[in-house]
Amino acid sequence: MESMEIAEKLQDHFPGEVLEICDFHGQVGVIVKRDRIVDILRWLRDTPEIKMDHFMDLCGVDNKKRLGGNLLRFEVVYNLYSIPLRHSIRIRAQVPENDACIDTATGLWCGANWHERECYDLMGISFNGHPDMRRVLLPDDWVGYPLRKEYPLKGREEWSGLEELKHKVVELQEFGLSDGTLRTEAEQSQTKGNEKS
Amino acid sequence: MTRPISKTVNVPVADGDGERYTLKMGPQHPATHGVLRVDLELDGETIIKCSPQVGYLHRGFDKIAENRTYAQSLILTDRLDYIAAMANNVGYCVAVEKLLGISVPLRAKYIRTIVCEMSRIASHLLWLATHALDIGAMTVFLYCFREREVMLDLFEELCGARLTFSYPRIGGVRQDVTRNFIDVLQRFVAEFPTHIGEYETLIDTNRIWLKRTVGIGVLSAAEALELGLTGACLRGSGVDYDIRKHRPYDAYDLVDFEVPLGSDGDIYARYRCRMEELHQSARIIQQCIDQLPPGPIISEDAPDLVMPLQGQRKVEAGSSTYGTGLIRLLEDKGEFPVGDIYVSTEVPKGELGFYFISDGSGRPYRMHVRSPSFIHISALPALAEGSMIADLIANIGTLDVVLGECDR
Amino acid sequence: MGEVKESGVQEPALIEIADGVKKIPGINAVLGPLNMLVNWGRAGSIWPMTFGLACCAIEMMDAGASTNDLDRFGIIFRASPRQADCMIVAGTLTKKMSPVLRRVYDQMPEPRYVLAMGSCACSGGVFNSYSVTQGVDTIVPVDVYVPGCPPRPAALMQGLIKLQEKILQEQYRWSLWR
Amino acid sequence: MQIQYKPKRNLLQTILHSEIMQGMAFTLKQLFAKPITRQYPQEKPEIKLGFRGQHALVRDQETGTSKCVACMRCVTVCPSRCIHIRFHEDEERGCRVVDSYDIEALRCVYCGFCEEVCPVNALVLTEIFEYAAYNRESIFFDQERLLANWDAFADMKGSAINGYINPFWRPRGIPERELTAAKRLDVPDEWTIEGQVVGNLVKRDQ
Repeated sequence: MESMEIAEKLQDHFPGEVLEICDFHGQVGVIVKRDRIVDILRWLRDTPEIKMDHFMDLCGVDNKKRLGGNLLRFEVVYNLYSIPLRHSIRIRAQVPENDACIDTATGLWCGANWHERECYDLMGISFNGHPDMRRVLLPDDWVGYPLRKEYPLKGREEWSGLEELKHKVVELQEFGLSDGTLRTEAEQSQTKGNEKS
Repeated sequence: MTRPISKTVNVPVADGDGERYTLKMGPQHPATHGVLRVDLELDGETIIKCSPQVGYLHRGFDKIAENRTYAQSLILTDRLDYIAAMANNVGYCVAVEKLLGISVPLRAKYIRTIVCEMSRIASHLLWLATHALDIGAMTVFLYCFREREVMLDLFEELCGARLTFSYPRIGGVRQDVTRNFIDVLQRFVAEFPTHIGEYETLIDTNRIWLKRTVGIGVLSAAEALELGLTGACLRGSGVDYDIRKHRPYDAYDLVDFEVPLGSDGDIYARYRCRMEELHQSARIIQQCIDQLPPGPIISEDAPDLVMPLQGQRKVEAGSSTYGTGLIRLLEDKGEFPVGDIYVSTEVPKGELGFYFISDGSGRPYRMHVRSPSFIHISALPALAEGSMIADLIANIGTLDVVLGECDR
Repeated sequence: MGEVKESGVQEPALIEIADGVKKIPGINAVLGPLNMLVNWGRAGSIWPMTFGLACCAIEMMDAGASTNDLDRFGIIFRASPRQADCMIVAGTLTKKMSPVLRRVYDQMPEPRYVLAMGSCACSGGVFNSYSVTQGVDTIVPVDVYVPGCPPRPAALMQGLIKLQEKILQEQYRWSLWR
Repeated sequence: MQIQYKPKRNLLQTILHSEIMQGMAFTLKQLFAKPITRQYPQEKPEIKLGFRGQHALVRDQETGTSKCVACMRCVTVCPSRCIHIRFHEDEERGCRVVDSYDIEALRCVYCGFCEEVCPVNALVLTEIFEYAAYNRESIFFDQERLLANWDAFADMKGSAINGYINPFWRPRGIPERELTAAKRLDVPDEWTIEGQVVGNLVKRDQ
């Protein structure tokens, strides 16, 4: 089935949920509200003539710099594919800034687990009902969500774990328990500043 | 179809107290293939709970790519899956070409297919070497690296680097193949099945190997699909999903090959799948060499490598302008499209997908990588829980994970 | 050159060769060959700790495999820090990994050497981002820098040969503390 | 395609350990094979043309200094942002003069983009790879170091340096009209569009 057809069926089935259908280079994205996202995904997975059984990808997007139209601050993008029927569709669920959360899809595909954790880790969108909502890539005590647009490339402040480590390293040097010399802060700052972004 | 994330394990309490303890394996551990940490809860030798901890190689890939042009981000993909960097490069280029609407010349498509399959051979050889080494067959390691070195030397001749190639370009490839390259590759492909036979002599029917792989780490087709596995891990369970067949890119629809499928879904089936893939790769390369057409290697409308600096769009020196074919200035290209696209390719590990959002500037607004290893590691609990701790190493090996790709 | 006292008799005395390190003149005749022996032993059996992190680890494996064979130099990879005396940091060191690196380094017995392999380990490389430590030398002292991204196995070997040269030139690094 | 398994071993094979014996026999055979180990410090590995190693600025035979015209392309394209150029405009001659040209080689990722975009073939990644050092400063290249690197490379190559063309200066298979004047060099026939290697089947059809 063509992706457009699926999108139209989806619109017929969930009339209040689908906000917009966009087509780009033959790939169809359906912008939906977040409230019934699990129902939508379940319908896509279980309807026999659609049968989206392969959960390809999930990622969070920060729409800060391209707001307007139907777009809210965040969006969660689901890419689904049907292995027996060979068609795909993209669902883009809109998530508002003041309440950045959405229902989890782990009940449908347990492979979505880490995708969602990554989205929480880097984008700060939490998933209701997720069994293990922790950071996955960054340390647990990291501050901030790096993939948000306001987060600078080099980070705002140093991670507390590294600060602690550097203190420890300096202490060890004072006791003479570590030979050789480390690069000092002044030398480090010399090589900084070549990143202009 | 839905199943809980962790299997329920009925562990007989062996010794009276049934005391459980936790073991944290890694991140600096030779058998975890990089910087993977696995927190294990054990009852004796049995794994009750296994939770992989990743992120020790998280380099901020997505964020860096947002600050670079499309052409510059190419070098980052080398460092995703560094064992098969060429396949990653090609995957990235295919995705950007789809986004920008660029068509690739036929010759470039064939060359890319050749290098993709070469990198599949290199990757599978490294996988076999380390997997066998982990399980205890040391000699296979030495023979695999012998053949892998031939591949790396060929890559060096082609593009001047052994591991991080940056060889494909958006809209083609960087440079043409040479006669010597084709000759050596032809010889290699001709004798490669013999070498595969040698590895099989060493381990295929070896009783230790069989004991440690047959019936270990079993996943049914439905389970593997629901966990989101791709590549040989999924095909070992019998699901016929190969992007080269489903959504052909480059020259894969012009060559003839078969997708090996297992049925048992255990480590041995995945091992056999990968070994068969080596045969198929050699076959694809042979066909590509035979069919290699003449013609240009980079598309006319390929984007520039350099974004023009403000106020110096054209620099004159003597009579020549510096607008060259490889380095077209952006003004010739016109606007970048606005939209989003998800393109995936079949890399040796599985499905590597790139999701781009373009907002019309020369840089990706958002780039997300769907890396197979990330998903495969998340499936480790399903494989390992309830099994013995010694099988954990085999289970990690069979997933063929690369942490650079997992953590990005 | 001992201190010349008023009586004019030159007495053997300790001379300072470095800050806080004194030695008896003439002892070189005994200690010199011993020093050379110790250095020779150390340089001939560098047992590196495999700290493979990313891409460079693959080239490091390649250096240890059949085509390049690091065993020829007496270099045998050890997986345990307690048995190693050189750490090859191969790959990108992230902030999450840094405490682990330091802990492993602290576990290694003296004398210990660090070889930073590749751009990422030397200075962070292209990954100038929020989560990457900009060079291992901010965490541990580095003896040899091997540039390249990743360096060829032969470049790593050259780095190790440089390290051997460095070890051979060391003076009296074999007291109780050193 | 379903994968094929080897037949299960029978009782005799189990008793005789035939599969292990086969493996042993193969390993024993390798004892008499030609060794493949490259004896590194004694024999240097064969470096292919165009290997991306140490950086150098090509020394111009006529002026004795670098060819760089400070077009800043390499600075712009460098993904790791490790090239730093300072220049000033020479009003009389109407061109740019390079004041300093620094490469922070420890940050470089050796992608070769800079060579490729250089319109005058001023910058090159040489085939030298052995330059490990004890400190960071010696792997920070300024203009003098870069020119000295070229001299070292020229010494290494001997007389071959005169006709030296790096494939990144003039990538194989790129039509000449797409290159700048300085990049239109004489190359072997198989590097040109006309001399391309084509497949056997295609050749037969022609």
